[in-house]
Amino acid sequence: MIDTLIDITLMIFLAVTAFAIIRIRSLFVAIMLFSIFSLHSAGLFVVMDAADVAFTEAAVGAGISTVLMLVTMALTRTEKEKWSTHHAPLPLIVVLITGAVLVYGTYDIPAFGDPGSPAQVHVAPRYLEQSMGEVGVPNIVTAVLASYRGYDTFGEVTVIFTAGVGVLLLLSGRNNRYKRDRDASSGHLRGNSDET
Amino acid sequence: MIEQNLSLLLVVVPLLAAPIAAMLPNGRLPWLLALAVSWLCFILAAWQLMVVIDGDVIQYSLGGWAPPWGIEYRIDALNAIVALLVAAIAAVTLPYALLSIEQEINKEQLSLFYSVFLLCFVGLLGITQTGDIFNLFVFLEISSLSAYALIAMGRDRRALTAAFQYMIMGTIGATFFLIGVGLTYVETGTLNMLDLNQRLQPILEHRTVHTGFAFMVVGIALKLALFPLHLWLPNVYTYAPTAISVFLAATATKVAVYVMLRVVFGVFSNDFVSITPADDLFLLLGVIGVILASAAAISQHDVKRMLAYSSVAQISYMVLGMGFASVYGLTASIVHIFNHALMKGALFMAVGIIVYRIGSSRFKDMAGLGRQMPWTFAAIFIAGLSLIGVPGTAGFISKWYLMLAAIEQQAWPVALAILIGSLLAVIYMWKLIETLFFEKAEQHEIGQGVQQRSEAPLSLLLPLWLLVLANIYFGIETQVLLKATATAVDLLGVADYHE
Amino acid sequence: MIDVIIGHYNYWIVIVLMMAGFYTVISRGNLIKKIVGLNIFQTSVFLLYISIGYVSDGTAPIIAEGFTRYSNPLPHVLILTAIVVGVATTALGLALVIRIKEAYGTIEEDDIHNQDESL
Amino acid sequence: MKHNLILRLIAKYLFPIIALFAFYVQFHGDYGPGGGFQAGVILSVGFIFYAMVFGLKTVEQAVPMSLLRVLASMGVLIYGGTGVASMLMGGNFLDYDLLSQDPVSGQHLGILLVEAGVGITVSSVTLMIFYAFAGRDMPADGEGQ
Repeated sequence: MIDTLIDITLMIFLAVTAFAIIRIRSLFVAIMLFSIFSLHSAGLFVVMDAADVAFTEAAVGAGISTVLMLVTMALTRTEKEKWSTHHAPLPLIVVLITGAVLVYGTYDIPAFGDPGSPAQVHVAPRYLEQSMGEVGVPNIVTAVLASYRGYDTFGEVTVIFTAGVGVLLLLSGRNNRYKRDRDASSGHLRGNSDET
Repeated sequence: MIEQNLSLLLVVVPLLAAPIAAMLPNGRLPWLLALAVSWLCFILAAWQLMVVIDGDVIQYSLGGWAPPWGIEYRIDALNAIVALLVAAIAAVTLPYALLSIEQEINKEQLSLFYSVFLLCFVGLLGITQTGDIFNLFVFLEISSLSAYALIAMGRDRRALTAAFQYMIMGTIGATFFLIGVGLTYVETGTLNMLDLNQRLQPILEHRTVHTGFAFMVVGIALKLALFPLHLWLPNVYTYAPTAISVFLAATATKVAVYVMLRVVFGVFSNDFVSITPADDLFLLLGVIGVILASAAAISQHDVKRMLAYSSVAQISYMVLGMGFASVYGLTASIVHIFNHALMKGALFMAVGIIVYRIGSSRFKDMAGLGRQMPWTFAAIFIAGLSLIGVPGTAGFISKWYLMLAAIEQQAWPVALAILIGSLLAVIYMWKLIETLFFEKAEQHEIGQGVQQRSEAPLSLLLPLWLLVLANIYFGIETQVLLKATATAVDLLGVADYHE
Repeated sequence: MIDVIIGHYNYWIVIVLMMAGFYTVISRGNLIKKIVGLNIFQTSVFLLYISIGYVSDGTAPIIAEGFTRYSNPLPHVLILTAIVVGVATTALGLALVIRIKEAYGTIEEDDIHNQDESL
Repeated sequence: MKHNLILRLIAKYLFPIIALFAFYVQFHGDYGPGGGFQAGVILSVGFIFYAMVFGLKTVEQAVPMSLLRVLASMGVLIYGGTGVASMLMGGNFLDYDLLSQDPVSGQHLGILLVEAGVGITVSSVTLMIFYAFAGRDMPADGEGQ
């Protein structure tokens, strides 16, 4: 019962934060709210018995992502987002339809926390019952992550590596390579400022 | 040992080469490594296709864990065709890339660039090889992330906004796909595609399954630029570095079409398609896409952009084939995946050669250029014929099967749309031919920059002509491809069409 | 009725969160705000997965004496991977934002569009 | 922040503690929550914190970008190498059973190795990205004229 209460409270916090992010114009506040959102969802992961995920979400969402966003905000010297004057109805329609389809999709979904749902009785039981004998690691998440689905984790390391090399590729070029557009928007190109 | 691990080596060799490339000094060494790896992969992929062409299936359990507990690679003729295609295009793009990339990318970034290129290649191969739906997502993201970085390296600053737009739409697509995977997982408890297929059959009526299907399909549709979700594509193909345009145009969307085929017919099933409006929707969007995108291609002022819109139209043909959900239809889709890669690869390469020489891809800058660059011009002409679907070229084969599928189901509006699409293709290709050959060069238009109106170096022409000749070869010698396709369609479990 | 609500409220709120993030991505013109929205969207999808793996009266899937019922470890593993993919995308996206600012002097979609139109 | 004595003092003594915690998370991942990824993030956060207080240059001298590039690559290669090793021993890719006489100790060894690969790549890439972002000084609007 107490779990359910914490669960609902956190969920409501999350919803409030998410809507505040839509409304708020200050980028700094939006980023900090995202950090809070991430931390709250980490709390929710703990309530739902996903300790590893909570740990990671707190470190990544509330940590690394937030820092990167703040650095970018500082570098781009943008504090407020421009409020566009026209409010196109299309995004709202798309979102409402998508949401409606999702709600429709929950009709046949097994109840929250049901131990007899297909996800709980197929594939997963083997990890819970046999991994101690087969892998010998008490933290089953580690066993699945590094062994049963070790190849996914190899892909994950590759994703991180891709991001690192990609960011380096994007941000290591110091030369101004936009020669042809220079006249169109002089002053904003770093090549110009390098010369002065 | 190589044969036993064949399908895996195809992915792991370039994957291990990517970090090595990042550590190499700048210069031609990273390129040489990428080239060697791509040719090795080409050989491995060809070998793989030989093994499965008669209907055998290669099964490989990663980590030694039996599926569905572990991840498996499951290669049948369909995977093998697409993997061979990706490897082949990489193998011809890389020789071409040497000069064009040296012109477009800073010298001190070359080793990073080829490392990211290899990662993109790995991602695409990983998608085609895997038999696990979540593993597919992981490799999809490897290919996407590396593609965003590569596209942003274009010389025009609009390459940055194109990459950003693609990143937003691509990530939304991937997230939708993830939602779809989650919803099917909650109903089945498994992530293995074959296992999913079996466990989904009794619950095809479930609304959660329908929603999961919808989300997966929309997610993939964003990746394959299905009309009207194609908005990112024209900018990406126009502003990316030439070699990247060639590579992505010929592989990325084709791999996405493969994923669509695999998910719709391999994970769900033909039975599922027939009880949902999915097939009709594919036909509808395909017809609209063919006509509108072809029409849009005609009105472009930039050749790369025109080819990009043409790609949207050609992808719509593949979607049409899926919409028929028949043996002919799927044959057309798969054959067109292959053929379109050949023709679009050739066309983007040819335009890239022109850009290499005159530094622009706008129509007005290349007037009369065909006379000074006869080999490039001839290549555009032949690849253009293939794009239109003239008999004797590869493009004809896929159009032929698509027509057969339409006639078989007496879908006359679709047949008409295919004809109109070809007609529009004649118009926009003629526009290019006319500019290149019949218009006079306006001397005053030619300003500064790399102005050498003469034939390009051999290292650019050779890969181009390799693809052009492939267009002719696969237009005449159709046996191998059609045999592989027949096996693939058979394994997808689509029966002959019955009224 | 009450059973349906207790069995589904979690999913419904998660759907609301997802759509809030999705809306931020597609309706906002500021590029950093778009990335914030993308992160909200993805984090909510992670919540969906973890909800799927939750077993009532269970405990975290770390084998210990005295526990017999554990939550499903598989969604946890998938989401660990997805979180990493998410932060990788964010880093790359933000790097693009910095480059766009350098090239255009703005990170508002409308202004960028206007500048390219005037070329 | 460079002149704030308290911050400097805290940063100086906090760094080894953060590093120690990172190694704990790295190697205790078999028994409790954690593993290579979390450990890598924590370790890099230690460096980032240090860089924020003492300046990017100080950290860059100790851990230069070129070293990070090699480390990031090595992490992937360690992971892949573990897979290739099991392949050379006649098993499938990443089949740790064959890495040792006894399957379970083989699994332990394999997990240790791949988690080390993950940790190395994650910490170096995170730091690499931070360098790339923080080292990018941007001209103010209109400054270029």
